[in-house]
Amino acid sequence: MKNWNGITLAKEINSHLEKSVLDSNDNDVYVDPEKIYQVMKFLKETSGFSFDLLSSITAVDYYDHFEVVYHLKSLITLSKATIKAKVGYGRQDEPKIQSVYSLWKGADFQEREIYDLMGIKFEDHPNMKRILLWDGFPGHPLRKDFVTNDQSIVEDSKK
Amino acid sequence: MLGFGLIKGLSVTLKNLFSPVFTIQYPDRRVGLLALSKHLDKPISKILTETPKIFLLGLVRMVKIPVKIDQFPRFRGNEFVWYDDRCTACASCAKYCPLGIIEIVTHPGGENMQAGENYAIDKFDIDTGRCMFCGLCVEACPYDALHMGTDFERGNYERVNLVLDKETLISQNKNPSSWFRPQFEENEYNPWEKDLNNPKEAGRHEKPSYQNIKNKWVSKRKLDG
Amino acid sequence: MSVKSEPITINLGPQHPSTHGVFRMRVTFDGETIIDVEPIFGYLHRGSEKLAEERTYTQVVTLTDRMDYVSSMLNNQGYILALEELANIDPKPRGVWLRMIASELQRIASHLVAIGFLIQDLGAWGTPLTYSMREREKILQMFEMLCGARITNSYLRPGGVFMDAPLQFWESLNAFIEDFPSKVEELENLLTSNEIIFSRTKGVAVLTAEQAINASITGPILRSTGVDWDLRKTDPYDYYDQVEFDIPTHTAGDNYSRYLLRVQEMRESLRIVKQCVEKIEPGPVRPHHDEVPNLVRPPKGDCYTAIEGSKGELGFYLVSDGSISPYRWHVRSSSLINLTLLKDMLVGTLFGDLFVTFGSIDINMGEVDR
Amino acid sequence: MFEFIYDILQFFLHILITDFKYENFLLTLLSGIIIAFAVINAVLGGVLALIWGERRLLGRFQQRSGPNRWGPQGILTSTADAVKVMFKEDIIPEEADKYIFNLAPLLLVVPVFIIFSVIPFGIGLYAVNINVSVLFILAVTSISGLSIICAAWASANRIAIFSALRSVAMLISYEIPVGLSLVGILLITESMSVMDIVNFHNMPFILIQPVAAVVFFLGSLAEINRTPFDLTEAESELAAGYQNDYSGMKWGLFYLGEFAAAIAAASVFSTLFLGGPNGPILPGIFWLTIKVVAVLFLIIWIRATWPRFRIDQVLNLAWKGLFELTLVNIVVTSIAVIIWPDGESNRMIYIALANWIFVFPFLFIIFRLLKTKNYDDNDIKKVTYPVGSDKPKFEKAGN
Repeated sequence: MKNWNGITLAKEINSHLEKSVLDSNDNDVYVDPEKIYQVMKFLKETSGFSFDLLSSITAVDYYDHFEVVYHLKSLITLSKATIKAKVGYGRQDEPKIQSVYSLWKGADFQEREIYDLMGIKFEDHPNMKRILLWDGFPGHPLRKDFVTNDQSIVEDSKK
Repeated sequence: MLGFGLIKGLSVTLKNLFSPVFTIQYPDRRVGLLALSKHLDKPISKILTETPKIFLLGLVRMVKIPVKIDQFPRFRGNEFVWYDDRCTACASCAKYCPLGIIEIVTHPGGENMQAGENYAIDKFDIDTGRCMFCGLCVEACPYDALHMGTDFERGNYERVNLVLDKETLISQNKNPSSWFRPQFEENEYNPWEKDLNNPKEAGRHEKPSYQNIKNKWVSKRKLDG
Repeated sequence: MSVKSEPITINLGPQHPSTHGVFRMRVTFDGETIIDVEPIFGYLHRGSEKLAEERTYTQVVTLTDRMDYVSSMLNNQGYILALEELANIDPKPRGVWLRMIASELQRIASHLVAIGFLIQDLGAWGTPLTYSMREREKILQMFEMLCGARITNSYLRPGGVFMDAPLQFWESLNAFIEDFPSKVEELENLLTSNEIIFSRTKGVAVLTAEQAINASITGPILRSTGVDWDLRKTDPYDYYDQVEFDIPTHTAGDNYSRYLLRVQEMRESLRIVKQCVEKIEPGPVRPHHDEVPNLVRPPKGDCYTAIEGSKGELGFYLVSDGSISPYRWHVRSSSLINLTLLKDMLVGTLFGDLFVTFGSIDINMGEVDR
Repeated sequence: MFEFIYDILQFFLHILITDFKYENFLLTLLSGIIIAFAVINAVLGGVLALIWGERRLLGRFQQRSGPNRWGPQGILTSTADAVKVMFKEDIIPEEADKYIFNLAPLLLVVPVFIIFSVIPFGIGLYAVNINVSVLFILAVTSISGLSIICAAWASANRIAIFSALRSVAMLISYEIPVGLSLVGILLITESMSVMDIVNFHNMPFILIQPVAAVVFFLGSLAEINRTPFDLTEAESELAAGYQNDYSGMKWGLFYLGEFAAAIAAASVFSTLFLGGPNGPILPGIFWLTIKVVAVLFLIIWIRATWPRFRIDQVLNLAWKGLFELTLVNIVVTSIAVIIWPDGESNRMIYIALANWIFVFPFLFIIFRLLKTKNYDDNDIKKVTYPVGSDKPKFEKAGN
């Protein structure tokens, strides 16, 4: 199972979709969040990449910005790659990114879980609501600034 | 063909009908007279003469005999075995416990000097009510003072009694399990059969010399990164 | 004239005899046929990913074996591989062989649970379930010899296993290797050619390969649709490239092939255990404290490793900022993602097939909700 | 049996007063009560023994020992269950329709006990002798479907309604094959009374009418909701179906009714097909118990091994499978009866041979049609998805 070198992959993507790759190092590629859908569509459909298995989507909270990480696997070319997108700078606006549900149905539950725990909204996802916690849960627990003291959760959810 | 698969299934269950019972009766087993006489190693006639009531019960296979299940030396039981003379109250077990349920209160006093610093322990509580018995505290103890226990019948009615304080830890009978103590297993120590030949030296690692402690914990730790 | 029938919505709630844990389905029926299924879960969410951020790397091992409590050794192995790659620790050979024996035994135990409860949902009054539990009991006793606990066995440490196997373990392992094939044979006689199981599970809830891959379903379900994809073969970790075994695949993609596939996988796992026992040689089981201290400090960076869990691809994404506890720890739970196609599989089938299909997907609520 | 008790009572009455206007009425009433009391207690004893026997036998099938705590070898388990159930709280759901809710358990238990009034326990040891007792048995067994509907509808619980609709569909569709399978026997014995069927011939009817026995056995399994037809309280889906909202002694009655129905079905099968109480040495009552226990062992054995059918397969089997088998059986038996009328010497053997030759193969032909395509092994290894067929771009372009 060969691992795509981030830089070569970035060059390939850039040659097809200009200015979609912001930065890349040797094992992952940072993609511009607005163009995430086109990049993923390109990676899934073209013959040399054909990443047909979306292994996992995760999100990491780096205080000043969030990072959505896509791990892709290709059964046909036996190769894997990691694509990252930086979202929600400065924490004022609600972090938003395009959903890849229409490309891979497997993204459905994982994107809902990221929205539930991390608070990143995925646009035009069929039912974008919480998956693990109950609907009245205040805030998103996996964020670094989420303070957990049991009483506050109970009272807030009663409000 | 319909029917033959089903009949083959029936034959499997029939074969299992006549094979011995796999389950173990716990806490006690009901036996007839033969097993009873083997258990009490008295001939049946003596049982009849001495205790006719048990003899009658034995006829109807209603006599109860306690059952001992073969446990394994590394079994992590629901209690802890603590050698207070070896404990230097360095609290690395309290720090290393994922749930933080070991509470240690000490004051610097010279009474029981041990290898290493001389803290006197006022309070050493392990709240086994909330403990998940993962054994990381036993792994972190540098002086082999804390061991996992092997007892598991420890139910009781209040949560408070589940907290093992210092006195109970010292007074309870100690048969430590050989979890993370390879030196126990070298001399085939089994907590249920052989009791500790020399409780003082039970599970004693090679004695850490002062120099050994100094360069192990102070100088060699990579403080970078 | 068509009889006007009103759909019924039934709440097959978190407390139900055959939802293998706290899983809830709001199902609407039209008579006996299912129109719509809405899975609801989160009842067992313990927030282990948030907990991991305040624990050291070795303490997270105790978190992993409470995630998929039916195959905890495989979780440990997945996490420890991710940690070793992140902190570039090279494990000791004997530790790796022991780790492989333990995880293959755990795969057999997990498949036994899956098959036992699948047939229990078909209604054979627990006899096949008791036979498979009887076999699983022997494996759990071997784990108790190894690491003192039957299910929550945090047996692995970065660099190998925490303690060598006692002599007693090797005797019972050899006894298990001898008599397990005959027990699988007995289970197959009871179930595989059973006509009622044929008629109940064949051709029910069929999945095609494209559908499964698009929904990133992995594990026995993917292999039952004809895709020859097993991470132990395509992306070998540990010493899986030094043992030879083959991957059973079917093409029917229905409940029956998923069941049959798990039975054949048990035999393959036993083959692997046999080869591991031959290839293991004495040696240290774990790097010394000085090379790999209890408080591992991996360098800054992130890594994602995925192993072939008993239910599918079990991935661990570890981000470290150089401190002693992980900055972010995400688990790619194979059970959660295998549920994406539950609705497409079930719509159109009858009430009787609901729990059979659910059982054949074989999910574990601890891993779904984390 | 009835006259015997009637004379004893008359003897005792005459000691007190010689003539008494309502003597005949009083004596019939008293002896009827005594016989009914005896039969019901025999059946209840049988039910308790069956509950204990089934749980231990199921345990032994699964290599575990089954209940053994109360009394030696757990004999008092079922009595302990009965006492516990009597003192359990009796909950009636809020929107339940109270009267039908209370009526339902009785509706299930009473018909089962009525069946035993017709079954001969020995030569001349029977409660009642009706000349149309076979018809009587068929009529009584059909009431249990009504009770399941009442229970489910009264307890206003959706899952119970599911199980009730399933059970009605199954019971109705299985009454016809069960009824028709007995036509073969009636053709041979030309009488509907169980007494004549039992002492008609020393060869048991299972040898003469093999297919009718199989159809009757499967049908009665469906009537008493036993595996492989236990769809009403399918634990995995409906979790005790119509009994969900019953607790305390009402549930106890359902539980008792279910096991009593098993004994009833086993005893009807053994009287009709296994020749009931007649056997070489032992008295009649022993032979009947041995046969009933054998049939019960077979029922429990099946319960421990076979999974359950789905509702559409159950109805398929009834209408497309068993129904045709009974028709074929009737045609063959009627022809055989005409060819060898009453006077023949070994008439039964000829009829038996005719049945074995013509009807038995139909059993496999029709069941073969029902079965789905067999699992052909050749498509196991066919791999449909081209894994690893292509090379990633960076290797292909050679850079």
